[in-house]
Amino acid sequence: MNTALLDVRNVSRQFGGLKATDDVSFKLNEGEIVGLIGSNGAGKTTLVNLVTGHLKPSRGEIMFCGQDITGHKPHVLARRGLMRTFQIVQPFNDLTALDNVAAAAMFTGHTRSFSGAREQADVALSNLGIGHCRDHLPVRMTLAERKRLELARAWVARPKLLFLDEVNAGLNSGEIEGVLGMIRKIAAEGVAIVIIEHLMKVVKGLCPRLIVLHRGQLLASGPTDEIARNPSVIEAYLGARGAAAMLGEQP
Amino acid sequence: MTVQITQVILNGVLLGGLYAAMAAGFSLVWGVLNIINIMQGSAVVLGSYAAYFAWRYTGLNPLLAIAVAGPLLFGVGWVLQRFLIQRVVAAPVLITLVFTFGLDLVLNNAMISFFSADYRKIEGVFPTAPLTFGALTLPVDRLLAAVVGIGAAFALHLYLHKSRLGRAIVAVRMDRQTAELMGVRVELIYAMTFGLGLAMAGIAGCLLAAIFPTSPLNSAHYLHIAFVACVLGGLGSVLGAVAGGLLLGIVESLGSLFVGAEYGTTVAAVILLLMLFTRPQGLMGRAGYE
Amino acid sequence: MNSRVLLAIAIAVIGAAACAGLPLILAGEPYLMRLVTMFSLLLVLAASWNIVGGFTGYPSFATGAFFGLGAYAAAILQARGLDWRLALIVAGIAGAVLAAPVGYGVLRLRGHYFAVASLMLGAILRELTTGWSDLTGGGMGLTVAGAGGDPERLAAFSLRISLALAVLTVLLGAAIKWSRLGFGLDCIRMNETAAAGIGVDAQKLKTYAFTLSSVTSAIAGGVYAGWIGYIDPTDVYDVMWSVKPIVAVLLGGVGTILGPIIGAALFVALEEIVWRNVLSFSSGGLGVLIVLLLLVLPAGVLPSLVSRKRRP
Amino acid sequence: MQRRELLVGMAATLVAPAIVRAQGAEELRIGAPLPLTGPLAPEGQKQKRGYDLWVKEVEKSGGFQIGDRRVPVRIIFSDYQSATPRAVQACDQLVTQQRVHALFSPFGSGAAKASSAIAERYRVPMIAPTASSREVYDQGFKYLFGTFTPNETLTEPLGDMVLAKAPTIKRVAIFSRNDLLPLALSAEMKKSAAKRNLELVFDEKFAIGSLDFASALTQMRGANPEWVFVGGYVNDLVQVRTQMRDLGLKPQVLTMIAGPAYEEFTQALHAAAENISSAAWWHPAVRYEGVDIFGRTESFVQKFQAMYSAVPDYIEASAAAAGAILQLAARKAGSLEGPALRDALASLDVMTFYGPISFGPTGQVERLLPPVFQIQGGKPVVLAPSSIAQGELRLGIA
Repeated sequence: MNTALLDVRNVSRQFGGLKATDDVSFKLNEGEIVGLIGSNGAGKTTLVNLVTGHLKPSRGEIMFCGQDITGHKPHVLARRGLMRTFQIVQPFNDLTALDNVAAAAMFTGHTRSFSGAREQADVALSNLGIGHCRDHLPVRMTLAERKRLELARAWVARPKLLFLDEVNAGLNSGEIEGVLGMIRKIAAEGVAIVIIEHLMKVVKGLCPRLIVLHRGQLLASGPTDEIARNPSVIEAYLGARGAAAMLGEQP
Repeated sequence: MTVQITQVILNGVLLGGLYAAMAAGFSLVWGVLNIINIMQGSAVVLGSYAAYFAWRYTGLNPLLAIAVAGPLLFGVGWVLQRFLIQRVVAAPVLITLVFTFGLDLVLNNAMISFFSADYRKIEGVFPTAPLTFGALTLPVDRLLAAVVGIGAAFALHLYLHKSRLGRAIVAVRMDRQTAELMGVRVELIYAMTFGLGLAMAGIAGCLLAAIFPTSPLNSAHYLHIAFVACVLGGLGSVLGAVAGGLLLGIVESLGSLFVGAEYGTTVAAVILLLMLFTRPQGLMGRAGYE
Repeated sequence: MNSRVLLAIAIAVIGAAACAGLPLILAGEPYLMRLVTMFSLLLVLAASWNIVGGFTGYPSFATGAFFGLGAYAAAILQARGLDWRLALIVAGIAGAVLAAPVGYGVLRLRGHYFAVASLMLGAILRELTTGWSDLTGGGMGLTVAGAGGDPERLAAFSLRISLALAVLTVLLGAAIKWSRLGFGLDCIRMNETAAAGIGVDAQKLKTYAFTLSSVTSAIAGGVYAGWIGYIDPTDVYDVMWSVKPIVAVLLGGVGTILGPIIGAALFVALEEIVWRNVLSFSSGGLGVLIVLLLLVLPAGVLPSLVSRKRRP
Repeated sequence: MQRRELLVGMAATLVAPAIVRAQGAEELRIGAPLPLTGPLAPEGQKQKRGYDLWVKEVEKSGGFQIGDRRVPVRIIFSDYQSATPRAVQACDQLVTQQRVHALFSPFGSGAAKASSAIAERYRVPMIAPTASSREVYDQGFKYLFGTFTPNETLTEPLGDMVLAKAPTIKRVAIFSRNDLLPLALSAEMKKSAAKRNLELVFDEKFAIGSLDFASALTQMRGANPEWVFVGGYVNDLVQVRTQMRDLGLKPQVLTMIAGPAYEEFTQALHAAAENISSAAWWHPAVRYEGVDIFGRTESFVQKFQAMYSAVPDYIEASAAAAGAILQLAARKAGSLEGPALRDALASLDVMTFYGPISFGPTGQVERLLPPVFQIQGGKPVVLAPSSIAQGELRLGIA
């Protein structure tokens, strides 16, 4: 009896007449790193919102650690170890970096005291390489630092499953390398991670498995190499011209 | 009983026509500038005074006084927006609300100082005998005012969708940043919009002056009506405001028949709250405006 | 942490001293006594509003609704022979009983929609109070026996109790701001989506804040009813009871502990000046004051002074 | 920089208007808190017109006669913004800081009642020109005097008159604004109707600020009343009357209080105002020979018209009467001291342009008979009391 960490079953979500997510099913195991890819508007962020409770599915169900969490509120899921970062960073602007992270430690239920929360936050900041920003307000930090701040906020909550929504968007290649290093470090602690990206290049080295969305539907799911060679994926995902470029890029 | 209910619904429709005119400008300003204009009620009263004095000194029919009150209020709105409101337009809701509340205090008390709070009534303009259809009666003045009110709201709607400037206003409402990138001068659009909003208030004021006694003390009630009609109909949509106004008129009339005359407005307010809970985008609005 | 404890102790000590001393010092100055009572009640409302409007960032215009509710609850109970202390407590409970469910519903709305809904609450309560005339006296108003007996004792008593309530409300604000609840409200104010993402139960915390703020507002209404001795719906549900506390907090500094104190004092003083010097335009004068305040000092006096000091 | 200047400026203004204390030459100071802004502003302005006219007359006559001296009079106004607590605060401020010798109470029964405690505490006589409810005067206060008789004195004579003229009338409808005075009058009307075995077929209230009465009136029409009583203010009553006409609602008797007392009412309604009956505490058509500064009622009306180009109504007259009465009491007392003035007021028994004035044990005026009148030929005609009656009640409305 092997229950998956996350089991998404036939989930759909409509906005008016538009099906943003259409009958999507997939499973995740503990400690797995998976890439969730698809072009803009493929429904990646909607799917994340559905799983993390920011949106309610119109149909279908979602199981987490063997329990039905369909329609549960985001704060409940966060406390149960289902965390996410946002595509556009969402720091608390009037709190220092330390308190940004301390809030996560406190409200995900790992401590009730301020001093305890700040201690944990301190460790998290150092761990993610932004200990020097401890007393800075988010506005004084670079985008890369703020991305790491979001990671720290997620990490301090000791999640079982972490969704990273376009965590590399807007960063240069050096910064991306740094963040990817952090992600590996977090994954090494046994946290299952879903990386949402539209650049397949970024996730290829990191994720053994990919899930591809196209127009709200699950197009393919499987080992990265296989997916990368799947012509329908390449065509749907990159268009005919991109497909050629992609295939040409193969080593 | 059916005759009575039909009569009551008719009354509601006539009242609703006036409400529609009051709410249309309010809704436009809310939608485009993202400002709740607490001053709207007083602006309506200012329009009523324009109509009253025009009638008093030149005998002008209050329905024609629209030609005076509309431009006058447009000017007032344009200047207010350009020189005062523009400075807080990007501030949080709380600030803009309290700000227009302060402006309302000034305008309302200025009117009390200049015109006194006594009720003034235009009379002798419309025939007093109502139109009758069997057992149903339609007062001529209310009928005309309601028709002109809804007509003015439709004219505003057409202006917004057919004219260049109107379309620029709609563009700013939809997406300010993009409109800015496309070369729309947002500050000017704001001033235009606020001017149009107050002009609609002025027109509504003329219609009200044709029927009701005018006094600055009415302003709070007018504002309340604009609120409810606007939220019922959906924010930022002129046609929504018309629908909301008509609905509010009918609800108030039926409410005072079935629940009691003193609860007519309470029924409307409760419906508003329920509406906010269940469908905050209103009857005709789209989700996402906030 | 230490400076916070010191500040709280200072507020409590100064407040207690004022409660004990002011009624004696001002015994020969009934007018000043009245002004200080007015200031205290405004401070209660301002500090209460600050919990929702300042800490949580929800632009509530419902202060007047709960003020009126408390005034009527206390007045009706006192007229039925209940002791004034019990009447005030029940007024507070009435505030909570209404605020909790209403808050739970209304606080799902944001921005303008929340503001409008909270504004409507007062209008609805006013109409219901007016309509339910068997209980409330309707438009005829209600006379309140009050607690103090003769006017002088009533004045001293009202001053003492409103001051005490003000001190308690300010301390309540401080306690919330420096607690887990306040930390959560901070997160909600800055970014509600992100707050939910890190486990903050926004709906619950907001409802707590709204309810606590309504309890103190309602008790203030009860104190007011006993002090003035006569209430009617247009008077106690006046939208001014919602707006004045907001202006006071804006004047002093939104979301701060001392802001409501400074703001309420300045507001009462400014209002008094306008009222004395401008006869028939005094409400308009208040409007001018509001407009100027928002144009010149949008952040409030306290933050403006602090930021001045910080700058080189 | 700008900010600092503003702050300094604010601080300076705070200190500047130091408390004004009594000083210098002797004068009679009267405190008059008025609702000059806010919902009661129209009434506040009316009260002020009455006071201003009186002060002007006193100034013309060279001041107050106190014993063998002539003393100038000054009214200190204060706007209480239609808010009762402000009214109380204003009274307190006027007494303790402006050291007024007497107070004219704020508008209406509620505010008068709340502020009368101030007068009582400081032993400053207070004359209430616009408070009629008995509860205002039942507090056992010694320093409060009122120029309005209790509310039932308006409805009782109406009841007598209507039944004398039309004994067949049985069905009564009452429609009232949900507001202090209209409600109180409706309550009295209900009692007067019950006393005469009339059937109450419709009894509704309308919300303050209502713009449309058609629904309620449609219902009223269904109840087929013979006598309709409407309580409200001018703006409500004009609207109710217009919509009654639109809906073809034609009772034999239509009574409206307190609108027809105002000129605006007949101006706004023209023919539709015809035969509407009403009652008020005073009316310009009454005729009294007063010993006060205004003398005859006609002379008061003339002076008022000369100053304001308008006919005075009962609020304006009552406000002016409050001044005239205070003046008579001061002459009698020969002093400006509160207790002396109070005793003189309590024992006053004189005729004024406003009517006979003597205050009962509670301080409310006695013996004044409020006139009943009806709009006939576009003008109000007094029907009662019989001593000053100018015509008879007519039935039916247009």
